[in-house]
Formats: sequence, structure tokens, C-alpha cells
Amino acid sequence: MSDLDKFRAEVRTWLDENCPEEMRDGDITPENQCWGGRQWEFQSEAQKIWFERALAQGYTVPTWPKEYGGAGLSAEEAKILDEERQAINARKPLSNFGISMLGPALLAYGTHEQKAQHLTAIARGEIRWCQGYSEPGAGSDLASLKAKCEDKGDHWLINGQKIWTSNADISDWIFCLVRTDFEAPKHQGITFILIDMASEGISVKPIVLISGHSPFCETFFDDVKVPKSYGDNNPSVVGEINRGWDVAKNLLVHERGMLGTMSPLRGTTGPESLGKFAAEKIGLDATGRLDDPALRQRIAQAELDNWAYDLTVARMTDEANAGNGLGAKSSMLKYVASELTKCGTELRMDIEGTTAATIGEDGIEYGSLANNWLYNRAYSILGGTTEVQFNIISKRVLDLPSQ
Amino acid sequence: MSDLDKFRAEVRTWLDENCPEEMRDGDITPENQCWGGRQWEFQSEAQKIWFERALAQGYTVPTWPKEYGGAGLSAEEAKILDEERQAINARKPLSNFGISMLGPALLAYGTHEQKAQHLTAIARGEIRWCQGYSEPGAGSDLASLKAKCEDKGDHWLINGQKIWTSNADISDWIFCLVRTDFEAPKHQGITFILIDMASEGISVKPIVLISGHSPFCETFFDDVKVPKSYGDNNPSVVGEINRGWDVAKNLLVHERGMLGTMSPLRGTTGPESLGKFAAEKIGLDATGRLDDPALRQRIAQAELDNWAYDLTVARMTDEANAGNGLGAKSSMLKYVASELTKCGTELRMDIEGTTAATIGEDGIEYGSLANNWLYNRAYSILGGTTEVQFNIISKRVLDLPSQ
Amino acid sequence: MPLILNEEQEMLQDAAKGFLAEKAPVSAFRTVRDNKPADGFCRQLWTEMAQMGWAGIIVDETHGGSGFGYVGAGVLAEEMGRNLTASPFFSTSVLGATAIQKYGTEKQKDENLAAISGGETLFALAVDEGPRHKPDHIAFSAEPAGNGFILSGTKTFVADGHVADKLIIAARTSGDEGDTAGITLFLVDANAPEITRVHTPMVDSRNAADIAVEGLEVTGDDILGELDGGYAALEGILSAGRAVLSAEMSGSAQQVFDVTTDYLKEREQFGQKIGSFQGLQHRAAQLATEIEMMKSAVLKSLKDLDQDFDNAGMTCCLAKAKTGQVAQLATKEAIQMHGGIGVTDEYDVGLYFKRVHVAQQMFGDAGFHSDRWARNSGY
Amino acid sequence: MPLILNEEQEMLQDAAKGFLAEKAPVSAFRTVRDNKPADGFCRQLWTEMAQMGWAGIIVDETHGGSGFGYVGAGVLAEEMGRNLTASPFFSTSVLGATAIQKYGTEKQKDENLAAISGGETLFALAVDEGPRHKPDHIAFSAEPAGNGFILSGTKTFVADGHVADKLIIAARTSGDEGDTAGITLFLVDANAPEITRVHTPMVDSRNAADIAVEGLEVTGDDILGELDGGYAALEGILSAGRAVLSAEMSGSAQQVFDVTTDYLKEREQFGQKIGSFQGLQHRAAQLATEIEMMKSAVLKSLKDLDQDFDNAGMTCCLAKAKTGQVAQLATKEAIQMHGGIGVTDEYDVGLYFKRVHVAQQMFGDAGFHSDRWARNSGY
Repeated sequence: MSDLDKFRAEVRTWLDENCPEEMRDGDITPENQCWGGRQWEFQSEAQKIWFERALAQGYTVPTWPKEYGGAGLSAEEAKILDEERQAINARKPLSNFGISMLGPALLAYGTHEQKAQHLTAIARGEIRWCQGYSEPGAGSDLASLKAKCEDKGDHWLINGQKIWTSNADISDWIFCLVRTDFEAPKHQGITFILIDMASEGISVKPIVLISGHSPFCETFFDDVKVPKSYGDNNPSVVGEINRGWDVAKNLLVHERGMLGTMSPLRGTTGPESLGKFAAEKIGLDATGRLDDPALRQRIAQAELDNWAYDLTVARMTDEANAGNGLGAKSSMLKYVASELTKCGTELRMDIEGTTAATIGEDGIEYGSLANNWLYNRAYSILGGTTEVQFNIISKRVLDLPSQ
Repeated sequence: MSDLDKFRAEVRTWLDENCPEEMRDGDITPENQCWGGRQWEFQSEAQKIWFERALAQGYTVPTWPKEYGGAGLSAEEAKILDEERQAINARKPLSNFGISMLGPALLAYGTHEQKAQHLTAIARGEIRWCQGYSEPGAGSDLASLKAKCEDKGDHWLINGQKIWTSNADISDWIFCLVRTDFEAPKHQGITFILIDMASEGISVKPIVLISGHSPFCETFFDDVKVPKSYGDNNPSVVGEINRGWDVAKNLLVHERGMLGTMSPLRGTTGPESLGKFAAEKIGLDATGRLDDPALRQRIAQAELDNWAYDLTVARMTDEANAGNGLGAKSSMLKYVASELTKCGTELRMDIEGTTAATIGEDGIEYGSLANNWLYNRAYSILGGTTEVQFNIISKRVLDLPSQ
Repeated sequence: MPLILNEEQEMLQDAAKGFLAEKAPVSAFRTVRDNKPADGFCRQLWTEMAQMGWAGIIVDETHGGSGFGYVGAGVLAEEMGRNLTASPFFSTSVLGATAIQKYGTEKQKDENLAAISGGETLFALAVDEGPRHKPDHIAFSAEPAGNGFILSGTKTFVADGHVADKLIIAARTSGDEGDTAGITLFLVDANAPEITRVHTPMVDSRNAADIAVEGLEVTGDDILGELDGGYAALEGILSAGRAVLSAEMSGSAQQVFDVTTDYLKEREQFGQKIGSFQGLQHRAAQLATEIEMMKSAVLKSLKDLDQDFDNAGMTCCLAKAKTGQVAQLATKEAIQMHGGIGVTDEYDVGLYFKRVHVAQQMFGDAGFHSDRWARNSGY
Repeated sequence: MPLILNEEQEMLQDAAKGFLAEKAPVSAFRTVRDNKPADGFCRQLWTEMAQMGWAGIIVDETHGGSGFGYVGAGVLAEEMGRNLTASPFFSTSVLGATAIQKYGTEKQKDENLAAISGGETLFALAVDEGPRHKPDHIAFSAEPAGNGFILSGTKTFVADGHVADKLIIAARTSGDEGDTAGITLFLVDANAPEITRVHTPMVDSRNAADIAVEGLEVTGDDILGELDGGYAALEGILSAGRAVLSAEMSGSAQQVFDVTTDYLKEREQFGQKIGSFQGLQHRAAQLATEIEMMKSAVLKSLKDLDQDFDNAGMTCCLAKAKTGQVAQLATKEAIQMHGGIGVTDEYDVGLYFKRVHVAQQMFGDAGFHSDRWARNSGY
């Protein structure tokens, strides 16, 4: 028995013995997800038990080093853990932006003391993080951000505004890009900094989207003082001053990869095919075809594209495993996934007709089809617009010239 | 009875008495068209008679002044003549590039002596003209043309190459854009010049297209001497030296308008609708729909777009008559017409299947569907590519900023 | 008849622009949306519209209308589409007025047209019985009983059905569900106790109702048009509705495109106006072209209704198909080109996206009409 | 099985690239096109291909083949698509070999597979009877007579039918034209006097034949697969053909796109490389993405044929649909982005446009396959 096989057997046993039955519904939604953080309250005893057992094992952040609260698993081991978890349909015990976004940056760029403080708190679900990148004037052109960060000797002084800070209203800390040098070329005056949201001068305003209430906020910084350091060798800045773009770029690639690998149409109808769903709702004509020829054509095209997309994710993954990295082709996946995601709910809105377009007296219900349909317009904008993906593909995949 | 009504009555009588029966088939093709020129031979006695009678009346170029061989008709009179001619389905007695392209330029920019020589010869069908604008390196960016025209005292010396010179191999003269100043900004060093194709140093090579033989040629100028003048006050240059772009621009607008008003789908199936044609060829399913759902959808879309296009031509014409000129919106018509033209033959190729894709042992037959289908790819390129039309629309209609 | 507005129609357009800019801009629609008055629109505004002659825009002057015909109605609808104006104009002044004026008896005209023109009586058309438009599938029952009929059945997505005073109901008097023959239109009092109306707010913040009728007794006098031959009348009313809805969507598409090109001229990224990027320019140029095509289609359908009402069905069908496609493209592109702020509720573009979706579904979307066109053309 | 080529398949690909660059680049195809040899391809080249093991690429090694399976055949087809190589590879080594190897008796295998692998015997598949692909509508008649059958009927668009030594004919042994049951495949000598073949050169400069059979007597030994159950075999052969044709089109699309991006990097207008214009960049980026999607679809269909031949039908269907769309888009964009020279015969892009059109039509275009997919999925 190889070491990995042995590990798999151990993991299986551990999961079987430790994951409560209620946590084996697999279906994490923003509502039942375990986010952690100062304001966090467990939604059930089972959720709490599952979190605590996983934490004790280092399984809230399995690949992180043991000294920072992880289990120090190798990539192969982590894959096995994931497979076995999915095999029993178990939820992740903890998931949030600290794990997916800040963690990798700190692992790559942080000092030991920064990791000891922040990674450990993330692993333990003590601190919930939000991301402060975009600004009203810096969207696609993120590097043109203007939030000002001045050196005041023992502290930094921050003024400016961030937008699209998801869950800023319920987060404890924020990792932020700020401008520390207004003279330098735009990519070279940016600093990556960690700020306690409880600091004086920070205010947060939720953003209402076309789909209704959203996790997004605007976050305002008004003479916010940030200590230069949170302790010995534990500066508030990650990486070098004025080199924050390098840290952020890393994360953006990470984010794009995440967006690109969701399965676009599946979210629309569950396990069933969109076409079968349409057949049930609309019925077939005398030749056995869906009784709406134009819609039928659109559905078939979406299913065809979705199939080709899924295969492309599989192929690129296999290529990456064989040593040919995905690189800028991740932009292709991001582009197609966001188009298919929009397309899927559009089609379902058309299949369900006026039923789906009817909302309650209180407005668009959270989680309803109409809510998803409207929210999904954002997929081709957030995480780099489709236009930005096209620019990346033409420059970095096709090597087309610049003007 | 108004003067115009009287004129209409006269024209009707004249047409009735003078247009030979054989010339009342309306259907001018590049093959049976009366082109004129030194190499011209009438294809029938009727064609000759019709030409000669029209010439005597000034009706080969009805709106041109009488002194240059026209009939001096007003726009209203010319419209009446056209309507009455079409009412009896009569061919035009003469049609060529001299009439449609050079004539308007000379009328606007020529000296009396230039008009007397060239317009008269065009009106009489004595000289056939071709157009020398594009060069291999100057397509969409026409103004970057490089054919060199040097001042040698009593003559100009021309060296360079033109491309897409339609019928250059059977034309007598060429109107050409040449560069007379290589130092000036690109639009300001261009001159519009008239050259006898019999001049020493001119050679012509036909261009074979993907559709087979074509009227297009490459025309080479190798130390071609062009007299400064063809007589008193009759220079070889039209308009001012280095200001040829103004003359040409006028003509380009003219050409674009012509391309924009053809009826795109009609050319594909004759009077019948594409859908009915498909129904005959392919048959209907049990619900009465065309037995190829995807093709049906494409045909319906093309018919819908064609209908909207025809209405837009009508509306813009009515707006122009009411005093709101078409302006740069002609680029919209050019764009849509070329897309629909391509689409029409594509659809017909798909309707007719392998029958249409089969060619003779001698290659693609001239006038066949396959020939048209292939040739039609050029519609979105010639006369300003679709991309150039988009640039014009975004700048001149939408007033979007330049980089 | 040239495909342009005449002087009178242009004056109407100017007046509409002025009135709506002052009384019913998009901000007024937001107020209605957020305050949720029970009617779903502002009664005061509707009264003023009626005073302007809009409520009776297609009604003959002899019946108190302003006699502008369908081009006039389209001119108003286009401006309302630009401003997202919520009012009973469509259901009452287009659908109701068309039904009565084109198919009503003299008595029905006398009783209703002046009340429509005065903005006093509100109408609604009850056609669909499921979530998708299918006017040739009517199951709603009208059983003969004595001298009259007893109506029973349900209708869905009856626009403004929650506030209507009168309902026009398409019911089956003979034949089977899929037959076009055997359909009869009835004009009934919406407040009859046998009628239950459930308000269904729509995603575009306009309002409709699901309607259930149980044993409502009506007489032959309540029939609008021909007994068993109501399908032709229904088609006529729907055609008028399709054309005017197309005009409204055309206005929305034009407005949202104007807002977007303005934004392209202002917004800077990468040190340049984003409107200078050729990728966006070419898409804007294509959309501008589609909008011109759409405008021609809409105007033609309206003119056809005025000139030859009974034969305007196919051009109204084509107009609705084209407009549905273009308006949807325009609102999608508007959101995408605005980027992040395009998906915020604060910006108007999302409101247009929602409205166009519902207007597309009403009386058949582009797919419905392209299928109809093809079938009617014999393929 | 990972969705990538294994080492052996990659070596095959390298070998194919090298061989075709030397022996059969696009210029060689032009020579065949312009010189019009009666065969429509170069016999010498075919002999060399057979020596490389290509003619028997899917044939088992026991029958003289190289046993590379469908992924191997696809690797070769893709490179041939890049070079527009004309050869009997598709009709003989894909269609003929699949038919015999998957459905033949031992005797039929022994008689034919080695001859295929050696490049000696040429095959053609006769399915269609009209201008559009309709494999479930077979009218070609096989009347029982004595111990055997008498074949009569016509077939169209039989690729390489003009040079084939043997024909596989789908004929009706029972049932009606629209039935899938009652179809039987026959393997016959193409030079039988009862068979008339009319050469039909196609617009892509490849070759096919119309075939008329009048009273050809055959026996039960000439049946390929099951009597009356030939449709399943036909489907299997067509699936293999669709996947390999998709691979060929994928090669053509990739090549024409490569040529186009090279051109975008060289050609200058308005003082800039035209590839620097964002309008073209964004279209190129979309097309590059579509090409990646297409490549995945093609590889999956080939792998499915190798892994589970009998259940690969639907992925072959989807691959042909996707490839048809993408390859057509790629060739259209190639012409448009090349501008004027794109429509000249001197440039290669037009040759790819023509080939892709014919390859799309063969065994069903994208519309055919999307309809088939939807029907098979129950809608």
C-alpha cells in the first residue's frame, strides 16, 4: 500500500467518524456557508462540531503549514482529502476570502510573524477578511487606483474610497491596495496593506444591485491611521512598499482561475439538462421537437457550448498536470464561463416565461431565478471584464502587437 | 398639365417608339451590358440601334449638359425618364464607370476643355474608363498610396502599381490617384490624373479570385510618360495638383451609396422568398415547418433583417427628400447590405446542399451559385471594409472619441 | 406615404418629450417603484395625460379622442419607453381603445370611448392562460346558458388587470383548445364578484394580475365582435399592441444607447476615454445600425395599422421580432459597457434591461414572431 | 483517460507534420487542383502514405495495420486539414476500414483489411440520395431474388466514388423510406457493369461521384453486418467519419487562424500593424477561444471511439456541430481580416473556406447535428 493509499484510507475513516450527518448535504450556499469571523454565529450545533473537529485536524486550511493552523498536506494529499470529502458529500468546514485570496498572498510574500498572526487567525475562523482593490475610477484599469496612503512616521494615513468590497459590512479586516507614490509609473507606486476594519475613519455603505441586495459595499477611508507594524517583524504592509502590484497580480490570477472553472449551465437547472427542463415546461410538437423552435435552437447551442467548455476545462487541467501550464488561457475560460452563466439563466427565464418574471410584493426574492438572472449580468464584468480578458488573450496568448 | 407631366408624356412616347423590343428585357448583366469603348462590339443590331437613338437624344447621360453629349435634364426629369424606362422594362442604353464614377468628378472639378473632351467621349461610348485607386499596400488606408508621379517639365513620369482596377485589360483610359508630394501629410500629396491606357510602360495582369476569373486586374506603371496637357486648358490632372484626395473622396461617397442600395436577398432567389425556395427544395415537417430547424431559423432571421434593411433604405431616402441628408449613415447601409448579400448566397448554398457545391470539370462556372457565393465574400471588403464602415459610424455618426 | 413623421406628428413628439421630461422622467418611475402605490402608477399623472389628449390618442374625435392613430400612439409610446413612464396607457388607450373602436358596436363605442379618452375607465386584456404567449390556445370557458353564457376559467399576466375597470376576455364558445375558430371576446365589469384578481408585480416593476372567473353570467350584448369569430379581433388588438409595444421598446433601446454612448465619451480607463477603444467602437457601430433598422420596422408597422389595419398583422409581427432582438441587445450592451456600475440599482440601465425583458415576453418574443413569420411565409 | 495525446500519438503527429510539409503542403494540393489528374489525387503520395502506415492507421496489426485507433486517425486528419492534403485516406482508411473492421465477417476482414492497409484497394461509402445528408432516408432498393438480392437505385455525393474499387452501399431490404429498420449495407465491386459512375468535382477541388446501379445481383455474402439491421452499422461508420472529418476541419481552422494572426502581425495600414487594432484583436481572441473549445470536442470524440465505439455517436455528433461552426467562422474571419487579398485565388485562405464548406456538408452540418442532439436529448 503506497503512502497515498494509506493516507486515503485514514482520511476516509476520519471523515466518516467526524463529519456530522447534517453536514453531508454538500450544497454550500452563501447562506449556509461557514464564514467565520468576529461576528460569526454558528447556524447549528452540527456546523460548530464539524468546524471544531476539522480545525483540530488542520483541515480548515489543509495545505497550510501546521505552524499556522493547517495540516501541511501536499497537493496530492489535499486532492485526496477533497475527493473523499466530496465522496460523502460533506461541506467544507470553513470557507472565506481569507482562505482563498489573502492566504496564498501571505504564504508567498508574508514574513513569518505576519503569517503567524494572520494565517493562524484565518485558519481558526477568528478573522473574516474582505478585499479592497477596485475604486470608482479604477475598474478594468485597476492599476490607476488613487486611494492615498501617506507615510506619517509611525503610521500610515489613508484617504480614499474602495468599491465592490464584498461583505465589508461584516468583515473584520481588509487587505487593500493603496497608492504610496503618486509620481511613479502607475504600477510601481502601489502598496498592499492589511487594515483592521474597526479603525477609526472607515465607513461602509452596502451597494444595491439590479438584482436587489448584494454582499457588495463601498468602503470609505477618511484619515484612517494604520500602524506601521503590528508587532516585531510584522508590518502592516505585505511585500515591499510600492511593490504591492506584484502581490495583487498573483491573487488576480488565482481569482480568475476560480471563476473560470465553475460549471456554467449546471447551476441553472441542477442535474437536469436545460433542454429536458424546457420540454417539461413547454411540451413537444408533433415531430417530437420542443414547441418553440427558436428557443430550442438557443438551448441546443448553449448545451453544445457548455459541453465543449467542460471538456476544455478537463483538457487544460490534463495539460497542466502534464506540465503545460494554463497561463493566460485562463482568460478564455473566464470569458466562456461568464457568457454561459448569463446565457443559462436567460434561457431559463425564457423557458419559464411570465412565471419567472413575476416577483413578490416585496421585490425580487433572494435566490429566485429572477434574482440570479439579474445578478449574473455581473459575471462578465467582475474579476476582469470580458473586454479585459480579450485584451489579455490577444496580447499574451496570440502575441498580437500593441498600438 | 404641368411641365413635368408633359415631359413624362413625351418621354413615354419616345421610349415606346424608339426602344427595340429586344432591349425590353430589363435584365442587365455584366455580359449583355452595353459598355462602350474602343474595343466595344455591339452584341446585337437592337443593342446598336437602341444606343444610337438614345445617344441622339442625349439619353446615354441624361443629366449631363447638352454641350457634352447629355440631355441636360433636371433631377426630376431624370427621375421620370428612369421611371418610364423601368415601366417598359427597358435596359439602360449605355452603362460604365465613365458615366457612374468619372463623370460626376469631372462635372464638379473639370475645366470646360476637360469636360468637352472626356465627357463627350463617354457620352458617345467612345472611351471606356477604369479606376486606379487601391494599391497592394493601400487598401483600407487608401491615402497611404505610393504610386509615384514626378514632374519632368513637359510631362509627368509615373511608376508604381495599382490593384483592383476593374476591367483594366479592356479599358481605354484610367483615372488614377498618384503621389506627387512624398513630404506632405498623406492626404495632401495626392493628385488625380487621367491616363491613356495605350501609353508605353503600362501593363495589366488579371486577378483570379477565389470565385474564378474576375474583372479585376493589377496595373503596373513602369516609367509611364503622361503629357502635362491634352490641349489648351485641358490638363491631364483633374483639380489642383496635390489636392486629388478631395476629388476622390467625392467619388468614394458616390460608390458607397451605390453599394448600399442594392437589394441584398432579392439577388439570391429572384422574386421568390428564400424560405419558400427552401420549402420547395427541402420540404416541410409534420407541423408544417421547414424540415431543417436550424436552417429555418437562419432564413427567418435573414428575411427579417432584409425587410428591416429595405425599410431603412426607404426611410432614409424619405428623410433625405425631406431635407435630412443621409451623411455617414450610408456606412450603415453598406455594412448591412454586404452582410445580407453574403448571407443570402450562403443560405442558398446550404439549401441546395451538395448540388450547389458540385462544379463542372472546367471549374467554377461563371454565374453559378457557387461563383456568386464565393465572389460575395468581397462585398464586405470592396468599397471600404466593414471595419472601415464601423470606424466611420463610430466617429461621424456617434461622435465617439479618437485615441 | 413616406416613412417619416409628418409635421403634426413631430409636434406631438416634441410635446411628449417636454411633458415627460417635466412630469414623468425615470426618477418618477423610481418613486413609483419604491413607494409601491396600490395602483402601480400615479393617478395624477394619468389624469394629466388624459388632459393632453393621450388617453384617447387613437380614438376618433367624435368620441372625444384626439384621432392621432397608431403613429401617434407609437410616438407617445416611444417617449414613454425613453422615460420608463408607468401608466395605463398601453392597456387602456391602445388595447382597450383598439378593441372597442375597431370591433365594438355603436352602443359599446358610445359607452366606452369617451370614458377612455377622458382617462376615466381603465381596461385590461385577458388573453394568456399560461406562462408563455399562446393566443391560439384558449381554454377559458364560455358555456351557453339561457340567453347568454357563463364564463369560467383563469387568465395570467393580465397587464394592469389589478386596476382595470373593465376586462376584455378571450373565451372559448366552441371548438377545442387549439382551434382559432370558436373564440369569442367578452367585455365585462372587472369588479364583478365572480372575478378574483391577484396582483402580480413584475420584475420590471410594472403590474399585472392573475384572474380567476367562476360562473360569471353574461349576455350577447357583452360580446365584442363576432360570436365564435373573436380570433380575428384578438389578432387585430394584439397587432396594435405589438406595434405600440415595439415603439415603446424602441424608445427604451434608443435611450439606453444614448446614455451608453455618453458614458463612453466620459469614462476614462487606461488614460483614455473608453469610447476611443475600437473594440467598443465597433460594437457601438453595429448596435447603432441595428437601432436604425429597428426604427424603420417600428414606423412601418404603425403606418400600416393606420393605412390598412386588417392587413397589418405581419408587419407588426416583424416589428416585434426585430425590436425584441435589438432592444435586448441594446440593454445588455449598455450594462456591459457601463461595467460595474451598470449592475448597480443606482444607475438606470438595469431598469431598461428589466423592462425590455417583460415587454419582449408580452404578446410574443422574437422567437415566437420569427416562427410565426416563417409559418405564414410557407416554411 | 486524460484528454491529451500520449507520447506515441505525439510522435505520430510530429511525423505527420514532417512528412506533409515535405510531400504534401498546400502547394501540392494546388498542383492537383490545377492539373486535374483523373484520380483527383496523387497516387504516388498515397503509396508513400500507405508505406508510413497511414492507410491502415485504424486497422489492427494482425491485418497489416498500424493499430493507432481513431485518435491516431484524427492526428493525421488534423495535419492533412492543415495542409489541405487530398488523398483517399478518409473514404478508404476511415470509412472503409471502419466498416470492415467493426462490422465485417472474418472472411471480409481477411479479404479487405490488408489491402486497405497496403493502400491497394480504395473504398467509398454510398449513403446519401439527395443533395442533403439524410442517412435515415434510404430508398435505394435491394429486392430479394433467389438466394440474394438485386440492387437498383442512385446515390449522390459519394466521396472518392469515381476511383473506388469497392463500394459500401446502404440499401433498403425492407420497410419504407423513412424507416431506420430495413436498411442493409452491401459491399460490392465498384467496377461491376451494372454500376454507372459520374464524376462530380466539388467546389473544394475534391472529388465525388453520382452513382447509378441497375439490376446488380448480389448474394448474402456481400452483406456487411446484419440484414435489415444495417442502420446501426451505418451510424457507427458515420460517427467515425464525423469525428475524423471534425479533426480535419479542426486542422484547417487552426491553420487558417495561424496564417491570419501572422498576417495581423505583419500587415500595416494607417501607420500601424493591423493586429494592434482592438476591433480585430477582440475578434481574434474570441476565435482563439472557440478554437480551443473545438479542439477539446474533437479529441473527446476520437477518444470515445477508441474507448467505447458503440456509444460514441453523440459525442461525434457534438464534435461535428462545434467544428462546423468554428471552422466556418475561422475561414470567414480569415478572408475578412486579410481584406482584398483574402478573396484572391493566389492566397490560400480561400482554399480553406471552400474545403470547410464541403466538409461541413458531408455527414451533416452544424444545424443537422444540433437538431439531432436536441432530439436525442428529448426536446
